Amino acid sequence: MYEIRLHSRGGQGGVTAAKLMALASFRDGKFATAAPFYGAERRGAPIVSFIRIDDKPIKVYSQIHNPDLIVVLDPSILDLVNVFEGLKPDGKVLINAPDIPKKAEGYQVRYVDLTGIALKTNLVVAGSPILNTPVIGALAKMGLFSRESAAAAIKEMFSDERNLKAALMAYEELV
Amino acid sequence: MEKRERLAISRPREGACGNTGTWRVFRPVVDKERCNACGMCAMYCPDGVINDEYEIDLVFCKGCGICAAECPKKAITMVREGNTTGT
Amino acid sequence: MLTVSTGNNAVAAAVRQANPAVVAAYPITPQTEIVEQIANYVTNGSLKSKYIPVESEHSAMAACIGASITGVRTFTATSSHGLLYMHEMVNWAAGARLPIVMANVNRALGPGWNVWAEHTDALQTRDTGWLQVYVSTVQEAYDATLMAFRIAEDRRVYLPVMINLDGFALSHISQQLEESEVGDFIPPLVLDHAIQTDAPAGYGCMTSSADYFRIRYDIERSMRDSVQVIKETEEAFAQTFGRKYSWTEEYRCEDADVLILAMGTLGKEAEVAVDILRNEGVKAGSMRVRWIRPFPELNLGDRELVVIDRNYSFGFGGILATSIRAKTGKECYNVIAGLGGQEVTYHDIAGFVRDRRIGEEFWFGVDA
Amino acid sequence: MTLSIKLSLFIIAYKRVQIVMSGTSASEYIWKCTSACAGCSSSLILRHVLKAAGPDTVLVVPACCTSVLQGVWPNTSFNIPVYNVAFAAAAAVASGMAAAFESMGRTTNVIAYAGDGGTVDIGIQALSGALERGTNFLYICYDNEAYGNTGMQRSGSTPLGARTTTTPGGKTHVKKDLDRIIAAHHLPYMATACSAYPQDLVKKVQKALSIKGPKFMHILAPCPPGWRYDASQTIEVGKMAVKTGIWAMYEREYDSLTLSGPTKAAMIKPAPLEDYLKMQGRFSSISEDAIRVIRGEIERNLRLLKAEAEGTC
Repeated sequence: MYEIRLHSRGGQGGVTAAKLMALASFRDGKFATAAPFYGAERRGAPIVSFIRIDDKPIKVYSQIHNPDLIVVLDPSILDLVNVFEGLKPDGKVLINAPDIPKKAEGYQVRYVDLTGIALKTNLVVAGSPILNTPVIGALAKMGLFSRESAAAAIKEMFSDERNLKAALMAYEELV
Repeated sequence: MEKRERLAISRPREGACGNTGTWRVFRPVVDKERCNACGMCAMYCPDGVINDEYEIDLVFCKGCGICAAECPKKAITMVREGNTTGT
Repeated sequence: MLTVSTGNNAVAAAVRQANPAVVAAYPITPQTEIVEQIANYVTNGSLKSKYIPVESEHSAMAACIGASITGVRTFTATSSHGLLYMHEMVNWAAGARLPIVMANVNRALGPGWNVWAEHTDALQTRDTGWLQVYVSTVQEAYDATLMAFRIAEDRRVYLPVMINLDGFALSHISQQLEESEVGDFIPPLVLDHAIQTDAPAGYGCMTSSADYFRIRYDIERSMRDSVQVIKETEEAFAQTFGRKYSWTEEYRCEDADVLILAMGTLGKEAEVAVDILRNEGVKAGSMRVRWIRPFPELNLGDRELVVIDRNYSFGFGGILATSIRAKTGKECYNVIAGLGGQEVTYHDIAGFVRDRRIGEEFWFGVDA
Repeated sequence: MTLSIKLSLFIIAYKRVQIVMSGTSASEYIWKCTSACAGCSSSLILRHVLKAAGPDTVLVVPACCTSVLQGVWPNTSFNIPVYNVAFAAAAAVASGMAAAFESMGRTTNVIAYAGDGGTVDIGIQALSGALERGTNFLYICYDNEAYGNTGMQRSGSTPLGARTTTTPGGKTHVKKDLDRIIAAHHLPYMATACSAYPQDLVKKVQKALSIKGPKFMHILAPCPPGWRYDASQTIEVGKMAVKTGIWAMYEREYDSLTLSGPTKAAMIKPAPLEDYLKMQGRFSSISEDAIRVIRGEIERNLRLLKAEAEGTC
């Protein structure tokens, strides 16, 4: 079982990103569970979601304490929360950032400027850049699921073509 | 499947609440001579015990006396039950 | 159709298949997604129900009662305080023998405010004459909702059915879902005692003590008859859709020395604990209790029992443990865990089994 | 006035009765007899409501006198489908029924028939919701100004100064202005009526049922044991309530108000309030201050209604 913890702020699309990850994994023929952790948080507050991917049905509903992968949709959260807590020794990190943030040094970090991609592709809703579809592209590049399944998941959930375009850009630009 | 008493469904029946005429202390007595068939008594009877011929069904009449009070001709008088003289 | 869905949306999708004539519901966290999704279906025309956006849960159940007695299919959904606010009408629905189907997203009760999973809300209505099933996956939420209509509307039952899913832990997570064309799996509703203007009758008039007693007894007879109906329905469901369900979901129970009994998602997570324990040489098994009303015949043998209750009856004990004790005469180790969404992992559950003290009660995270 | 003129007036009145009733079935939907108290005005009201509504009607009755006076299972004196429900639930149950009938394409009348306790107190939330949602039903509140079924406890509808078992010294608060609360929902139709004027009542029920959407009627229902007067005076007490203006009768179609004849007359020459209060034992210990307040309430209410009727407010 592969376990992912996703950090974002309320309103950034973290919950949808988690659902897209589950859907893309499912399109790969795997089993997946995406479980947003709902607190009393409102828009802007740091939130986490848990995603589990496995070859057999998933029976676990509790939170993920020792993730294989940590996804950070908003680099400013690094200053608020120890996002690396419990990360497995060989665990990986994906951060939405134009460069490796200082706090992430020493980990196996991949990064891509998802915010910049969202702005470039005009993927902005109500003033907020949308990160949930671009991040799927980056995760596909990391091999979490196939590129085709990622595209299929995005198409199933969104009709606006900018989403797929942004995801492809993230796929290409992942460092 | 056998018939079961699933829930309390009541069917309409005259006298469902018993012969409420037994509640009466005073009985309405109609003076046919005075009655001009205006229909007020039947209209005002809460229990609908006065028919189109302005006959009062004493099996059910509770003896409230509304008919006597509302009769414009004063054709109905309330008489103590047990008093058979009608006066 | 294979897709990914939340628990809430799976319930709504099943309701769309069942196509009730009337849905009356009031939003409450964490159930809200169900009524939102149904409202969407009605607005986009994919569900032909009359959707009544009532002003309270009491009215939600009352409106379902008013609709149901005319002989049409009805559905509502609620949670926690909403369920307790409608408690009076919950009783009424069963007493009136109406096959209303309701999803309850299990949630804790205030104070303090807590929106996370706990079973005490639904278990407080366990004596009302409703059938109650507790599910543990998104697929099961969907399947149980479909089956609920067929079971409730069966002439041998004519009692309402409540599907319970854990708040957030199941209601808001996304898992794969196979949506099925329901076809004739749910036959058209024929309610023998539907109200008719050409055959006037008074429903629920004053009833003498002796008559009332007989009529109440019929609820119990139907509850007992529902055992067979549930069995038949689950068998028919397996034949039609290929997915099997029964009273309990048993995992590695055959040769087990110790059984974990739990409901909802904790009951599923217990299976992972069983694997861990088995690796340690402990012959553990998991028996997830699905139906709590009617209460199942449990095949417990002489095995030790660890009963996890995500609920509590103050002054007495965990409700599942209490029920098992009363039903089987067997003692157990009663763990109270997960109230108000308390985090309980499969490691914790394995720990409960390792540290079991049969005959005792243990409050996880509170007791030493 | 000579006797012959009087007679001809009565004949006109009689003919009017016949004309009104000819529009309805002559059938009685309440069979002899209910177990209502002798002289019960609620029974009288319901008798005429059902005659006006006809057989394709379902009655929804919450806990109130009407839920117990139908009879004991397996018999009922009501020859119309009646769904008895819990106290707070009438309007919501009616909502569900109306939706179900609509889904079946049926035009069956759904009438909720509830007392004042079930309307102005415990049932007002469900009622407000049902009205706001545009439910196609008629809600009738028969108002005997207390919880009559359980032995006369105060309700929000009990008038100031009236003795009940829970206001043994007389009620210290004025009657809740239910009708203006209802009016704030801007219904297609609402009306007030009184059991002492059955023809007026029947016309209003018929009109209400001819309109689609939420309709409301508030009907004053004098109660002999509760109000403490002789059962034979039920009609006279009701008439006096209207004549003094303490009970005003009108219809409001959307926001257009029409005063009913007897209330128009009361506005011109009201009967003394004391004449109404003196008829009833429940007011036997009412204070002069309370009477002054009630008089003020009546004047205010009639002034507002008059202005509304004349379109000057």
